Amino acid sequence: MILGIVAGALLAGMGMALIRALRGPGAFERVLAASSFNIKTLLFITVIGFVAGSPVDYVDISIMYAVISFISMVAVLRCIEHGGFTGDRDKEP
Amino acid sequence: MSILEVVSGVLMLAGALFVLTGSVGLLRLPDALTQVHAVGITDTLGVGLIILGLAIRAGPTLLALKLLLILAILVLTTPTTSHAIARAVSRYRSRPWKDGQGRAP
Amino acid sequence: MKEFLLHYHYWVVVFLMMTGLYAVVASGNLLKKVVGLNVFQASVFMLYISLGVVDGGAVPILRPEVTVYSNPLPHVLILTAIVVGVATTSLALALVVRIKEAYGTVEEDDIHRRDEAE
Amino acid sequence: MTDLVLAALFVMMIMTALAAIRLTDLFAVVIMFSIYSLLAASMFVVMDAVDVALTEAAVDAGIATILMLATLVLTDRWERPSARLRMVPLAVVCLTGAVLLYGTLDMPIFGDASSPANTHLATYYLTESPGEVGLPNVVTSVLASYRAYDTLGEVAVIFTAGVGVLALLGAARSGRGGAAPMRDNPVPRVIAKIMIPLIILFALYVQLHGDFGPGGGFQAGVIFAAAIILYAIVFGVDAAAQVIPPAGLKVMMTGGVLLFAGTGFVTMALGGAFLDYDVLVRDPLAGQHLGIVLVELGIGITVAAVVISVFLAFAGRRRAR
Repeated sequence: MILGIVAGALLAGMGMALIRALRGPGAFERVLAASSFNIKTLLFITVIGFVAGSPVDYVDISIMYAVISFISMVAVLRCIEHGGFTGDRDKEP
Repeated sequence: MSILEVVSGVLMLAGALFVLTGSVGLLRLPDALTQVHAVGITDTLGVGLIILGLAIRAGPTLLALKLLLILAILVLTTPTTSHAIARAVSRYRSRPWKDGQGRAP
Repeated sequence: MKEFLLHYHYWVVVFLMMTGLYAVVASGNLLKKVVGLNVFQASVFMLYISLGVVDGGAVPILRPEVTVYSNPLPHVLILTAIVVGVATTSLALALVVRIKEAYGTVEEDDIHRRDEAE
Repeated sequence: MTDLVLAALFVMMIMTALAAIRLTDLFAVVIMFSIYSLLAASMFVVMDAVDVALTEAAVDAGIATILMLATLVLTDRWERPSARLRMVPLAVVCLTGAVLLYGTLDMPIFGDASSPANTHLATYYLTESPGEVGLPNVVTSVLASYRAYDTLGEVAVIFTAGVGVLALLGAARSGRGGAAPMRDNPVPRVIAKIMIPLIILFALYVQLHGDFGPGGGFQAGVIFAAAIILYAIVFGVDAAAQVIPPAGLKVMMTGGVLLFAGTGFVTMALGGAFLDYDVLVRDPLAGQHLGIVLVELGIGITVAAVVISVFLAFAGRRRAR
């Protein structure tokens, strides 16, 4: 029961972060939304594992998500810096 | 219902509430710098509470240890990401949002 | 009608596939074509995995107290396909980088125009 | 419950996919693709495919996204809206979709245990593999033992793709001044120093625990490569090339494939069939286990080396003017 409520809340959080990522408007908003989305997805997987009854198999995936989400976010930020993806089109001259 | 179950349930529900609050903030606040305020803090706290709740539910097993490992990784990485994003915004975006500029699209 | 509704996940998968296909066919940007291919690919993976689901089945890791498992065969096929997919994607991306260096653009129309001009 | 979760994930996937083809900011498109892969991975989790979810999350949401970002840095961020008529592609896509939808009408319903896909071989693997291979994770048994020949082909494809990328972009050479380190941002540097050993440890765990839980050589190789990629991003490509020299990567790339194939030749020399591990040790089950560990090690080494060298090849390149 409680697991169901928590899973639902996380799913709603995923949805809200996704909507923010879709709307943008700028690159930074999308990056922030994606990072938040990753964390909520990871938690959602863990909770789903408990609901499914064999959480041990699912927890490894969650560790993986945490690691990969960190690495891809560092890569995204490096890319913003290195590639100069700082402005947005409407603000460019 | 044992005391541990109640504690784990309360922790998880509180965590879910924090995550929801942060998500609403992410959705409603106008720009990345303000959204970091909502998401950076509540995500770490909500994640911590939910994982603690799950770990109590799992009992003293290897599973609880793995959950605490996830918690340790997230406590290290989530604030780092938020900080790096906020720093990048403050460095590269010349005009932060000011009061009265209207709401998020 | 009920029979129809039980097939809805196929419709979603087909829709996602066609979204990817549209990006491949209609977009002029080579990088976007690669993204489209990957979207297409992921939806095909989903089709396979959905075929292996068994109602009430567990993860195919044998445990004494469980009797019903999902089908492991699609998992194996798709697991290797994902890794091979990223290998081919990296090859495509390397080609995109080389095209950018040779032509100065990754837009298909411009590349054709330059080819015809020469 | 499962149906509701699946429906919610499906809706999110459709939104993400549509956004990915609609946006003209390719940077946003790549971020959308990363989210799309994570959603697909969640979908695999809900559909009981934990091994696949592990791979999808590591490979598509991690490595493919990073490679696309690297390509983006070397090309342009904005897609030019093309002036072409879009009606023809739309018609083609609609027609193909209609044909596919017609085809799905004969497909088994979701979760049907008696569908043809779930009856013949699947039941054999699930009931016979404990006696023949003796590992709890059936996916690993099928991947590395029953279908090992197929997997050898896949590893060869990955190797070939790695060689292809190196031929196109050139192996990364140190001292050529690739992407510089993140000098001005101390926090990620410190955290990366803590995280990298943890990630490598986790990669080893996934590699060796793949017999009993989700994991195996493919996933472990990608995670190991991700740790090195993190090092390269934070401390610079040149520093990463010093940690793992490109010549060593080439040896690893070939060594993994050779270890896989060599295991097969050893089993042949011992009188068995190619990649039939029963003959490796006196006890067939122990032989199977030894063979699977060796083969998974070969997969892991090749995948890690290919992914690292592909990333270094991309990151060592400069933007064309």
